[in-house]
Amino acid sequence: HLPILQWEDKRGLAFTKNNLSYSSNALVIPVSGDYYVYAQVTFRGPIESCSKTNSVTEIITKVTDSYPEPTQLLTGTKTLSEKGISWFQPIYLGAVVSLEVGDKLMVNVSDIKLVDYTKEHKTFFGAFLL
Amino acid sequence: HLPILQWEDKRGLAFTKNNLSYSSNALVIPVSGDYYVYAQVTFRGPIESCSKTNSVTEIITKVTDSYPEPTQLLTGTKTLSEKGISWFQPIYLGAVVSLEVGDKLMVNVSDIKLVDYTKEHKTFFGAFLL
Amino acid sequence: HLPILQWEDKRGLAFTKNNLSYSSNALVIPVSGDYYVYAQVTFRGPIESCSKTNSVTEIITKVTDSYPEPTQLLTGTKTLSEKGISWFQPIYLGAVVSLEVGDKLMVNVSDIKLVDYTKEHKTFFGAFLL
Amino acid sequence: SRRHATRPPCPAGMNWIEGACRCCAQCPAGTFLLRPCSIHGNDSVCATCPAGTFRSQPNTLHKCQACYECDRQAFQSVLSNCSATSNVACGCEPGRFRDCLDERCSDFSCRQCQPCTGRLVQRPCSEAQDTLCGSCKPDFYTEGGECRPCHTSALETCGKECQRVCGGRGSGLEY
Amino acid sequence: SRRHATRPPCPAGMNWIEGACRCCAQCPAGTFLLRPCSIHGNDSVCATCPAGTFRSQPNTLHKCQACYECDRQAFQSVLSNCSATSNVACGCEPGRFRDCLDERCSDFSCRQCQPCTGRLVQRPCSEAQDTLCGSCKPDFYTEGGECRPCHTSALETCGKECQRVCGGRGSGLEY
Repeated sequence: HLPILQWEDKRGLAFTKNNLSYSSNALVIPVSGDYYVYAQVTFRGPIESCSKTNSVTEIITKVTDSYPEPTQLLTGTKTLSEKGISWFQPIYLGAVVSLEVGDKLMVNVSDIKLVDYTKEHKTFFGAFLL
Repeated sequence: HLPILQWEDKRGLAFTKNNLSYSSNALVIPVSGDYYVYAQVTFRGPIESCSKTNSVTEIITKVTDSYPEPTQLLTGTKTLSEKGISWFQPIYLGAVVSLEVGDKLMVNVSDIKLVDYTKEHKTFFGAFLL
Repeated sequence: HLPILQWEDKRGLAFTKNNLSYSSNALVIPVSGDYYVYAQVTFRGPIESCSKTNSVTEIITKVTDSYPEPTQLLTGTKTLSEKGISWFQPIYLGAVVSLEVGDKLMVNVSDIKLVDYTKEHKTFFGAFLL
Repeated sequence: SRRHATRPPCPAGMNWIEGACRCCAQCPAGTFLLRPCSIHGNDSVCATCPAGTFRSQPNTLHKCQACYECDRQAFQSVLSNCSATSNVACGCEPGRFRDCLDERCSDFSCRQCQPCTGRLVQRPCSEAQDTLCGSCKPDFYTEGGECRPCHTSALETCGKECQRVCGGRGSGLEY
Repeated sequence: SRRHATRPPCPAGMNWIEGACRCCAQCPAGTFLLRPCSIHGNDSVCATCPAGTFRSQPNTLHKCQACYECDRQAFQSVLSNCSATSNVACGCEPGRFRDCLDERCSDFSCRQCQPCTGRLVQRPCSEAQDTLCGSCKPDFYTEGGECRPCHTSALETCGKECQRVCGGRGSGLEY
């Protein structure tokens, strides 16, 4: 599977409430219902690495005890046309999904080394019950 | 007008509830109020077609019995710089709009052949009452 | 600081309600709580200006009486690879933030001359209480 | 049909008003529905679209549509101002033509018309398209895709196009 | 641990059912949980995945996953149709190979295999990769990166590769 992002859940702008908790890289759903789930990842490059990147992908995934495989909920894939020079590419995803108590939400990316983790207002992830 | 996208409203991650129904390519508003309306379309190319595409456009439109013309609610237009090689370009749109009972919401695109319809988590459309 | 965008708050699709008011370029928070804040800015160019633009930035900022400096809540930065020819680049941002009564929300951009202000459905800004 | 199942279709010029559970007269173009007709029979009240907004069709909407603006940064000019019944119409400043983003051309920038330096103008620049330049003007000759005036040409390059100018000088006779 | 604090781990083949507060049998692959088991002991009711959906593993989910579709615009072809227990599998139309977006290759377009005009095929085109062309075929010579058939070569360029063809003619002897 694709690498999973880790998140800050307390400091700065980050917070969890209404029993929506964060543990081992996932938001844990406290009560079944429809949630608006969203995430933005800012990718940036180029980075000194052998692999020549020509695309970036962000996926919001659901893991549940009711099924052995993760389910891809939302996916953003963008090809990159900036060659060689430094580039920035934000991908925002958001939609309503039906979730069950205990479901876990995670964000996967195509290449973790390309993620701009330096500022909390550039890469973020959240969900709220409707 | 621009082509209108068709949507799956029952299978997989898709669902409708609270009387928000889907019929003839449109979400039909059951009760007047403010709704957060959103849609993502993943465009991809190139496709073998005479027309040389250098931009893609996604528009969320409202049609109402109270007015003979559709109203453009949200528009995302992106020029393409990837020449010849295969490219992917997601466009996400979302905002709060005031809607009346019976209003219909649709998604128009500049070129339907460029829409990636292959996976439900790449192209999606929805709305919820605030 | 980066230039602040001005907004239409009454005409067309624009509206304010539930005491969320708009004054001197800012949305003013009437009651403390968690808000989903969002904004899309469509940038377009090139414009005949000495500065050669190779990126555009949109920032949703919070100003509060409790702190002398603005806080950056959400940021979208995109590099541009389209050279010389006319280009369009929408940036959408949205997330849940905790706000206090009296806080002010604004949208800053890297270069105001690059903002497509011509159509209300291409550039928009809003917030709603969860 | 497009109509809500339970609603009877309204006669021409009238729309169904939810609150009044009946069809009421549409507001004419240039106005919007200030107060909808009521169930007890008083009629809709329409009001003129505020400045900066318009409605080009009869309607029963609560607001008018916001006018677009012309993109001055892209050298657009106002062909006709927004009125209560029509949106603004934008064109290009003199000496520029529309470079459309796509066939709809709802978004366009205004690029400078190319000057046909040393060439005949086959079709002048217009709103819709750039100047179409033709072959070299008389007394001009082509060199590297450019049209150069004959007098500046060195005698030995005095081709056919420049006979008239260098003819008199080029054949060794002191003119 | 991954398990909810208050839930005891379920034996193999069973999942915890919130409403029933007990572990119940999983629905087999190809089906989904139509009605969960209840607290008073009646078992879960499973139903087959509706057309266009699938579940490749035993589960206690309320819905099946929607099948993907092959991208005909990108010249993909269906290797195996979606079934109740497996997603669609997409490949490339004949004469094309997968141009993967990234290592995962979950997104790919099918590009035409290159023809080795005048060259030996070192490795034929396959789903996974383009044809690998080798050196020029016998009786072909290289010129500007292209392989040209010997007979058309003017005699003076009749290099080593073409000896067999021009050798008989090229050395001044009338053949």
